[in-house]
Amino acid sequence: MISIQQNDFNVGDEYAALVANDTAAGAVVTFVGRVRDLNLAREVQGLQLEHYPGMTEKSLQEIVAQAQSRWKILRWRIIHRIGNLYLGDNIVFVGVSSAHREDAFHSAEFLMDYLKTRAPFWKKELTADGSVWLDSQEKDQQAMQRWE
Amino acid sequence: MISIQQNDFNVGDEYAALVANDTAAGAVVTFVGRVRDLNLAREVQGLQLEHYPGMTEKSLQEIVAQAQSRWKILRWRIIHRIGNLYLGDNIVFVGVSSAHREDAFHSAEFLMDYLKTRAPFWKKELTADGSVWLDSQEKDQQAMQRWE
Amino acid sequence: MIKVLFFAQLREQLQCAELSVAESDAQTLAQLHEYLTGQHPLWAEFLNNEKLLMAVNQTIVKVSQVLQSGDEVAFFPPVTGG
Amino acid sequence: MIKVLFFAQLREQLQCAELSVAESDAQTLAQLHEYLTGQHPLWAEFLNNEKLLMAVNQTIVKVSQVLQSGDEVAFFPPVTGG
Repeated sequence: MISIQQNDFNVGDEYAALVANDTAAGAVVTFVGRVRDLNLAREVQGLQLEHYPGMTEKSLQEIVAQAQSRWKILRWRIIHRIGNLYLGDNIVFVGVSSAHREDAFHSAEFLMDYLKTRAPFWKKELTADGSVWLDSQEKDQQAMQRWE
Repeated sequence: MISIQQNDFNVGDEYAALVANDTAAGAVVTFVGRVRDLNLAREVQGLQLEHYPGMTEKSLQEIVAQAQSRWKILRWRIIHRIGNLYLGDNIVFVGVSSAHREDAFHSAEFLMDYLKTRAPFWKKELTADGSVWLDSQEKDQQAMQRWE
Repeated sequence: MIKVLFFAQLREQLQCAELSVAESDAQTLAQLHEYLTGQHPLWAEFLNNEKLLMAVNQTIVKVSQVLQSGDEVAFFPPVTGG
Repeated sequence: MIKVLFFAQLREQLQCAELSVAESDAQTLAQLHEYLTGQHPLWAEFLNNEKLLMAVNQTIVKVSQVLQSGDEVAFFPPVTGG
């Protein structure tokens, strides 16, 4: 399930949902992305997260379908927050359960690499010097291209 | 911190400890291994987990030191349960926080690959036909060798 | 009509989030682009950014994409979520 | 004395978890191995398993390892945790 929401999420609850009544799930990987204090040497105070409603969900569904064609995934969950977020706030949750750890690790990393380069979200950083739109990073493109 | 224990762990609590008061942690990866119902086509009912006390902790500390020399890790946590475990029970928790997702994903996967091949734990599977010691798997050796 | 959306930094640069264009003025994405920069000369600087992405009906496409009435077109900078 | 430990399937096969050997009987790990199979002919089948791992003072070592009094030696099958 994909959720785009302003509200925070709870990692313990999301983990519980990924494995509830599923004794086939031998491996569960979760990733959480958070607002951190230093980005490219700027002191970040917070983020404003904009997205393209509708296309966000559609692009994430396509990314999940790709992951499912490459790895054996039992359950998955993507949550991306939007709006104003502050230092230490959770931004994104990706969770995958699988029989085997390789499938869980690789599909979770794939989902994040693709989300970072294909899903229409944009971050505006709030720093002491004002706000500035984040530039996309070459290393994210490279991370994504590993899977091609 | 490394814990070898009979008791279960709580993924939400472990996540909270990995990020508490740390605004540098932009990325957190957790892995949970669980007792699953089918292993190599045998119907598993549970596991008995034996370990080599003392060496277990020592070997895991060495594995963590290796990971820290390869990736920028902020905080890490390893929990491995021992004793009798049943279908759907948690077995192992590995959690890593880092500024960047590559470091968090790769160090967590490395820790698991090494744990699977280097840490002195042994599983005895309980099936309807009796109990049987698990054989080590070639694919785990191969997974470990990727990092060398 | 074709619905045109702008997001993030581009929305702020153009000072416009959404507008409509008659399909006769925009039979392809390339024509729509030309029409917009013709109507709004100040936008050219921003719309000519090679890094901009374009989506039609919420799928990223190339500039040769043919448009039809009812399409939803979006222009936006490279994404930075996650 | 040298403390010798056996784990998991090997412990069950030998029906022994722990024993002590005088250091004079085991100056290297190879000698200890020879001593054990000499004393317990029924163990040879299991101790000659090429896949067995050996640790001295909780670090995996090769069979050429020199031993001294007080060492803790362990023999065990390939690990299967996680």
